[in-house]
Amino acid sequence: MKTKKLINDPKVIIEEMLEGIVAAHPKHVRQVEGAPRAVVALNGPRKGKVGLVIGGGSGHEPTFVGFVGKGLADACPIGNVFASPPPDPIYECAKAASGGAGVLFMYGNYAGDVMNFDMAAEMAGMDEIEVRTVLTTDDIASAPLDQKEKRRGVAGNFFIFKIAGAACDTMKPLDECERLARKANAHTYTMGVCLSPCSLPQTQKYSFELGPDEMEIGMGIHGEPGVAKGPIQTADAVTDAIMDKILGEMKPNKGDKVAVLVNSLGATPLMELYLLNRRVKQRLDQVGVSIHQTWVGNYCTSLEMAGASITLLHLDDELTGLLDHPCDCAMFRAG
Amino acid sequence: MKTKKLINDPKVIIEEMLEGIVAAHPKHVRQVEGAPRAVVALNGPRKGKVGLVIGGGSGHEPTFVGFVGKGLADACPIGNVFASPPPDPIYECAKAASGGAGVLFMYGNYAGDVMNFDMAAEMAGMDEIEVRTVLTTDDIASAPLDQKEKRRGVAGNFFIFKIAGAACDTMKPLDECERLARKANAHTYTMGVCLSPCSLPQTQKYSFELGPDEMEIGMGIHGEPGVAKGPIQTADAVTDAIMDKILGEMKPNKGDKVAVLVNSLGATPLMELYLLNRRVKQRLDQVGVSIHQTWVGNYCTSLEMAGASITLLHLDDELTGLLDHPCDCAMFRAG
Amino acid sequence: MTELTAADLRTIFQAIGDAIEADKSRLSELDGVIGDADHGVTMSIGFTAVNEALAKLDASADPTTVFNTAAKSFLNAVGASSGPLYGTAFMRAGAAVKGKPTVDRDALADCIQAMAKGMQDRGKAERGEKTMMDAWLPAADAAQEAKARGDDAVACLEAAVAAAEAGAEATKAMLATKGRASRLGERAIGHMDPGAASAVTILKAITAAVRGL
Amino acid sequence: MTELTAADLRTIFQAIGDAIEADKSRLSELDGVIGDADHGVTMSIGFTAVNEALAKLDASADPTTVFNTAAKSFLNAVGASSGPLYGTAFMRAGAAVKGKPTVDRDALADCIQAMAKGMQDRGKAERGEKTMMDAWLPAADAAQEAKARGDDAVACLEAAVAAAEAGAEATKAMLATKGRASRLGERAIGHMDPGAASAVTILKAITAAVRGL
Ligand SMILES: Nc1ncnc2c1ncn2[C@@H]1O[C@H](COP(=O)(O)OP(=O)(O)O)[C@@H](O)[C@H]1O
Ligand SMILES: Nc1ncnc2c1ncn2[C@@H]1O[C@H](COP(=O)(O)OP(=O)(O)O)[C@@H](O)[C@H]1O
Ligand SMILES: [Mg+2]
Ligand SMILES: [Mg+2]
Ligand SMILES: [Mg+2]
Ligand SMILES: [Mg+2]
Repeated sequence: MKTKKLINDPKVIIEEMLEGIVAAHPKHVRQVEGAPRAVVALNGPRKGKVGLVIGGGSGHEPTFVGFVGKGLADACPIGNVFASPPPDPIYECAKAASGGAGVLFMYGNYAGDVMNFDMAAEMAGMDEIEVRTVLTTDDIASAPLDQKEKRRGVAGNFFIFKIAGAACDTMKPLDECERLARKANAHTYTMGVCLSPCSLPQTQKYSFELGPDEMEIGMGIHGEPGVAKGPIQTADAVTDAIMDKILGEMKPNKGDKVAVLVNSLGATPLMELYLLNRRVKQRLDQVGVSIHQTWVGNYCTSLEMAGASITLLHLDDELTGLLDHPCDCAMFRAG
Repeated sequence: MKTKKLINDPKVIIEEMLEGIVAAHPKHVRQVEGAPRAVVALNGPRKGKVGLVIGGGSGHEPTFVGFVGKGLADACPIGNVFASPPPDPIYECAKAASGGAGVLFMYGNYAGDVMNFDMAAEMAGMDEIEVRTVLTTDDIASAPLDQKEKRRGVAGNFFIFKIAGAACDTMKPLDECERLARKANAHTYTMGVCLSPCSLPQTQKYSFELGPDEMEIGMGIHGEPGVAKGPIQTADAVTDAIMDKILGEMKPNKGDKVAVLVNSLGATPLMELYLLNRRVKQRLDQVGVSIHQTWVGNYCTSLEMAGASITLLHLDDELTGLLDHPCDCAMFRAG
Repeated sequence: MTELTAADLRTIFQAIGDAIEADKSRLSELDGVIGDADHGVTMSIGFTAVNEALAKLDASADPTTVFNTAAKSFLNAVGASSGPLYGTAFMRAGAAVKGKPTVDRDALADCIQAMAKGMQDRGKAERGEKTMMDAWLPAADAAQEAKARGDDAVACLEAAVAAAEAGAEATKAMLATKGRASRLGERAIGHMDPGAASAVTILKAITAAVRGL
Repeated sequence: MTELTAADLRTIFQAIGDAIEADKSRLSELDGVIGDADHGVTMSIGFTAVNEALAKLDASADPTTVFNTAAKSFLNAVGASSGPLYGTAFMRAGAAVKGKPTVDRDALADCIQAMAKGMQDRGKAERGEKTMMDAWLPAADAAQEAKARGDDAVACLEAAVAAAEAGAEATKAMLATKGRASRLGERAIGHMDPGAASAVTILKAITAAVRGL
């Protein structure tokens, strides 16, 4: 049985999606002439500003391309579904984002992305564009704490990119932008669960199997298996399991502040997300942690996967200021 | 087989959802003391302003409650899943929204909503609050043109409420607000398709059946059957079918302007919505109609239903000004 | 049974609640075919609220108070289409027995008629529009006819049930012109209206309860 | 076959493309179990692009140009993990036959070794990490050994295929430490690495094509 999708020829799905994106957001983004897979902010890049290039595979919309715009990312190379973009569009993005003050590459920590972005960084280096790379590794379910550098980047990207984008937009030098991006990543904790699988436009088959009463805990955002399969639990139990793990690592003090992201992996509706958020708030109240701001919705998806993730950003004054910095992107606005 | 949901006890799902909403958006909304099913904008209602009350069943989030905030709706009574709210919370909303200049009730044209809102309007009338009612009827698939008043209100609510909210926020008198709300409704055209059904938290069973290769054309946003079942078509063919119908009724002139909403019914991801939007733009280009602004995403959902709708708002200068008026709501911002 | 006390009315509401609970999947499924699949859920929420409210009611409450309490609690728990319809129905039943300490045979038939009339005033549906009126209106008429014939309370109710059943059955053949199904055109044909189906369930539950008193 | 011309190389790439096309569902399914279910899709996109680019190439293009064209078109069509790995592999194969008008038996074995070496330089994976290296490294060694033994081209390739098959089979028992599957721990055990599986498909296609020349 084929999964149901509103698509045309899957061979050109990314090109068609980009056409639709530019048609919808012509005041925010454009495609680089001759390099349609490189999407650039109309009001982003400028002289003396560190350029921020974020990117990765398609299928996670609004991540990554939706976060291109003034105050957040300057450019975004577009990969195939769940596949890192190749070096060429990344390199085009580096050039488009460069304002002479260096360029920051930020993306989730996946083998394919690392190889392609590194090749592009080498190409940019030959043009005398100084590139620094910060990998996002917020998925605390994807490797133990002592192997933090092996973790995947997932929905927490949203906070980490937002902070880095604000650092760049406020004209901080490259060293400082890199430091803040790394700090944001170190302060961001995500974990998710999956209830039912997604399918690729090219296969129209479910990417993996889950039993009728099963959920997958610690699911990756590409359908990679998580930590374990188990029976479906209540919203509260799921939230508790995630919050236990996050708070256990974050170790907040009473009076600390966080930002919260309750994210749908695609098919899980807002009603369920708000149930999770209710319990997140209760748990934070219990430990005396206050919430600076909360986002709830589809921020980092896996096509039509059902499930959700919870992200906490452990704030201090520096990060709070940057989080509050306004941005105006194709699919997201703040401040 | 039970459908999979991240929920607790379905008996209290609305109460828990509201707790999660207020926890997430404490700067935008609050619940009326003693009437938790009445949600009010913190910065909305004020003296001399016509109050806007929108509402309906739950399960369509961000419609309705997400559109409560400065510049849009002042208050929103919350119904059970797919069920009109009862008169009491509607009446509480009318009181909370009232600034002495009258109150506008706006909601989708469904038998249940009409009965409950009418009962509440009578109650408000006894308090000397003048209530006017404007039903939304944008679903052009739900009745023929000559029975326009029988049509359902669906995703086009978003545009209609937005215009009405701007009219109220700019302190227009009740007559004028009502006129503009009716005009917005008359200028709004929606049609949708459904690929797979939703399920209620209380039943956890699919609400209706669709064959493995079937889609439902003209689907209602509560799982009500549409115009016809048929084999799944490509994104372009679906868009063409919808655009043919919309343009056939709207009859735009060359040079006219529209606003576009490409809406997911829940599970359909942004990638697919942007494919639809691509074709919408092509079709509008062909007839020389320009796009003032486009929204793409989850605006009026049916829990986890897969499918999408397309809405066009036929603009003139008056409507454009109101559409551009800023608003800052729990789940939506503009301007 | 000779006369129904307020306590008997509570027993009857409990019996309705139990019957709806047992029938709710079927009712939601019927609604799924031509509506939004929640009718069983809604009726269950409604009668659960009714019985919770009645349980809190003072033992001395009279029949009118029982009906009014049922009306308010049903309406406020439910909303939807059913809320105003049954809310109004129970309110009118309460008015029909106003001042009476018990409900006798005649009053019972009049209650049913008042309910049907209240629903019709509220929803403005005529017979033949494929709604719960297609069960309630014939049921009310049948109860009145039985009353005029001199039948006892149970026989009046049995007549009402039979008429409601026939009415509900007849909705299968109808096009809908009120409610959600009204946009379906020909596609509604062949399917029973869920509101008419639940009307039968309610009337049957009342009959069985009265028979057992 | 004595020496492979540039035209022969194109035939071989076509054969690889056909084989991947036939195998792509299985490859995506293997990737679904321990990765993101796109490996077949990705390889298919890659070789389709390669063969489209080669079709546009001047008839006089030499083997290095064929390999370089394949490298660039694969990489740019694909990205992902496979893009840089196979892109680098083909680039190194091109370098290995630089200046040669044809590819002889020795050069063929050296090409395979250069490819494996290029992949390893790019991906930094060692044997035993449950990646395509577990097929390509043994295959390259086996081809070299066969060459040293004096085997002909087809026999060299057959040795490479046998080694790759054994290597791919061995990935089932491995924990993954590189790539998406590296976060799976014990759960990856029992499943073949999709990249190792596609390596076997590619080597088999090359062998069959060369045999048929
Ligand atoms: N105007 C009306 N008059 C009488 N009954 C109606 C009317 N509109 C709808 N109904 C009844 O309501 C039933 C549906 O009730 P329910 O599912 O609880 O509400 P909703 O339609 O709001 O989901 C229909 O089957 C029909 O019998
Ligand atoms: N560092 C690496 N070195 C060699 N091969 C690798 C490496 N990382 C991943 N792979 C291979 O890539 C395969 C997956 O490729 P593919 O599915 O096309 O890319 P992606 O992982 O980006 O989805 C894995 O099965 C593995 O064999
Ligand atoms: Mg991939
Ligand atoms: Mg309903
Ligand atoms: Mg219903
Ligand atoms: Mg893969």
